[in-house]
Amino acid sequence: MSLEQFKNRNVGTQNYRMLDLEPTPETGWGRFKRVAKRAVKLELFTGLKVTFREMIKALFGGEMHTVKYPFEKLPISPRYRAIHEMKRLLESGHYRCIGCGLCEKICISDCIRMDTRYDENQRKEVSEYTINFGRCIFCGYCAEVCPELAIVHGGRYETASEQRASYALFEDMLTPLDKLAEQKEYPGFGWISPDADEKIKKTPLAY
Amino acid sequence: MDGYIIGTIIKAVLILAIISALAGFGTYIERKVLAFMQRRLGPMHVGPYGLLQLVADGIKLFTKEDFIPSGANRLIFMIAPMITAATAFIALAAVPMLPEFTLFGVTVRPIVADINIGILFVLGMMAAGLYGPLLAGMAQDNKWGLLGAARTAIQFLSYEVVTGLSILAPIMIVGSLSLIDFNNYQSGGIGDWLIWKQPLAFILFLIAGFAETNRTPFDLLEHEAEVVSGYATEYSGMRWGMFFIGEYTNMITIGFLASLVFLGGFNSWGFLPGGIAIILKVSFFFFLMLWVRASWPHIRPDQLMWLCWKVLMPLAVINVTLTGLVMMF
Amino acid sequence: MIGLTHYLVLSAILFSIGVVGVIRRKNLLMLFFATEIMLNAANVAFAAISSYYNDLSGQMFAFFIVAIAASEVAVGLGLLILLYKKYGTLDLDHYTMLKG
Amino acid sequence: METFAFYLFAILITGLFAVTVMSRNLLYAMTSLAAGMVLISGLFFILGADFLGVVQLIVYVGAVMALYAFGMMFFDATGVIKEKNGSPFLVFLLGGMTAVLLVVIFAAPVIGHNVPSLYPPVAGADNPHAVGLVLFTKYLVPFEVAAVMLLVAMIAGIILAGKKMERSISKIDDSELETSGGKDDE
Repeated sequence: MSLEQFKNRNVGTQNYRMLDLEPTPETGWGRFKRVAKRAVKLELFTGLKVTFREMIKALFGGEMHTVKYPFEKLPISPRYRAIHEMKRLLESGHYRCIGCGLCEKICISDCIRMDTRYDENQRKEVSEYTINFGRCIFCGYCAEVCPELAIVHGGRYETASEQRASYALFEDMLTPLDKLAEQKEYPGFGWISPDADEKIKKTPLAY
Repeated sequence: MDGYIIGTIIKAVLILAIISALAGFGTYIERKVLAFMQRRLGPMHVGPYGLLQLVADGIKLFTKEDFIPSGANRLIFMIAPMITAATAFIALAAVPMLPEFTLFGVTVRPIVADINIGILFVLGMMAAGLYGPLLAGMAQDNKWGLLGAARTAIQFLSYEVVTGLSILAPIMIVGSLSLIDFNNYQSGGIGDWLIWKQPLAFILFLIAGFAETNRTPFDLLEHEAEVVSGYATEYSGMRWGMFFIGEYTNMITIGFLASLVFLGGFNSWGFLPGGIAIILKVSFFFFLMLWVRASWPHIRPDQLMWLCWKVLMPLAVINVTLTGLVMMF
Repeated sequence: MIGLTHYLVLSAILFSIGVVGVIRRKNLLMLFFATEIMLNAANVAFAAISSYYNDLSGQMFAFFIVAIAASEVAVGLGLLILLYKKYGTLDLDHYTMLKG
Repeated sequence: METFAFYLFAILITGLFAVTVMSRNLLYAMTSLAAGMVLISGLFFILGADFLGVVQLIVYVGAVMALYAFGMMFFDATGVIKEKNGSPFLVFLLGGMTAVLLVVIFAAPVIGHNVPSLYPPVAGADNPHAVGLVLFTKYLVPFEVAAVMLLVAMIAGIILAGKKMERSISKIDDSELETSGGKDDE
């Protein structure tokens, strides 16, 4: 399955088909008629036929749809909300987080903890930043609220590990310095939408 | 006398071993068939074609931590799975598996206890099997378990009536309760099969059999979407495995009953010898259960009761009455 | 060798267990259980006598006892459920409204 | 063999029923009673009353006790019963006296050695056949009466336990539920 199919969110343009279901009968006689009709048409066996046909096709036609997961992976949606990532500034390589604490404040499952201090230049510096992934529900509020696009949701969904503390530290989530060139901007939560320009209306100044 | 006892013990042990192995193998078959019907591959990576998956499952079940919830009734919680497994195997004792054969000069009758009320004994033992899920659900301190136990009680109690009534008409025709007599009655080829005389009873028995073995259109006891796992919510490891073995053994028993009563039993079938014929028939019923599981959705509890008491039971009573009238005149 | 007396003594012991239950317990459901024990004890005696005197009447009575037990549970359980809904308990000591 | 089976069954049944009577836990009582009933069907098999044994299995174990178990779910009965025992001494005195009396009566030489057999089993017929022959000839009227009694009991049970059965909770409008909230909780 290609990424385009994921990105197509225009509901209604897909090839959907309306089922011509008859209304549920209200009277007892109507119900009996429906039962009799279904019994005569052997509707139950249609289901059996379909599954048997699929089995024959799968066995002898090779129409298997299994994705052998650890060996091959499907692309995930760009808006997928998995383990968080902390982004860096592209120019200087410094992390974007300004320690405002909005993400800590808005977190509805109360799983973000951050601690800040002033460094020698009297700039705010993040001294400690952890996310408790045992509690995180991946709602995306932190990414949505972040003014600097510093915290986003990444696509790393394979999060089995020996310890709960894995992935949870600031350094683990931060883009490594040597991979700075590959840092992708996040088009999902918190990012301005592609049609943002059209959505902006001029503030009426003349009252 | 001593030889008889030793022979019986050997037969019992053999049946216990073979059927529990088959029950384990049944889980593999079920996964594979369901996978193919959903265009999947099923277990593939343990052994050739995933055949050793059941060994892996067995190792997992045996080594898994076996815990008992703190609020549960320990003793009842521990014996409930054994009831399920034990009643399932005891029910098999009165079922003739294969035709007589001679091995090392000894004629072997592959039935543990040939009692003259065989079919009623099998049904009665399967009726007693309802205590496994029932007690399991009531002993664990869990609401889902209690709901599962309540569903066990209503489902098994109701469908026992249909099983009994539907099998009554063939009993009237054959005039015996022994499964071997059933088999001998249909010894004259396909035309003699009881399914041609009792098609309605066959269908009713099959539906009730699905309900009694807790198979899919009627798998209300442990339906994940409604009651987490029903009576088996708190069970893990080998105790849960015993429930599983009991369920699959019951499936095999129902398959044997349906083949013996309606489909000509272990009489030789054309060029096929009887032993292979009955294995084919039982395999077909086993496959039918998986096939139905892959195809049909399951029903609501009120629909289950409606089906039992307002459709199947009147049909069964009418069937018995008609059979009696036809036999009288 | 087991004779008729063995079965009758067993039946008598079981019946006494049922009697102890009926006298001792205060819970209505337990009283029902004790009643079932007594009915079963009678069944054992009937079946044993039927077998040793070579007469099927005993088994017939046992069948009718089973039928009685079945109807007893149907009616009795309905009554118990009503009582429990009304008083919230099955303890006999609480049903004392007829006491002067 | 038969001796061994009889003593095994007898001891087990006595023990299980004693547990039923003595236990403070309804779940234990129910389980041991059901197990005892299964073993009693074993006694019937030893006695040659095959059909009675199977009826015991199907009706007593499969239906009656299961109904009790189903009823127990209404009573919140998995816990320990608290009940007051006035005078345990009196109970055991009365129970013990009954036991002694009954055992003495039954163990005394019965004056029944020359009682003629009223309905002997038909020669050559196995147990279900013989039972059927007697039941549907000599005991036909009691059989019909028992059938009517079961029907009456069934109707009584439905009427007693099945109040408000025609009211389907899933078909009530949500608005009605909201307005009448709390009224149904009696």
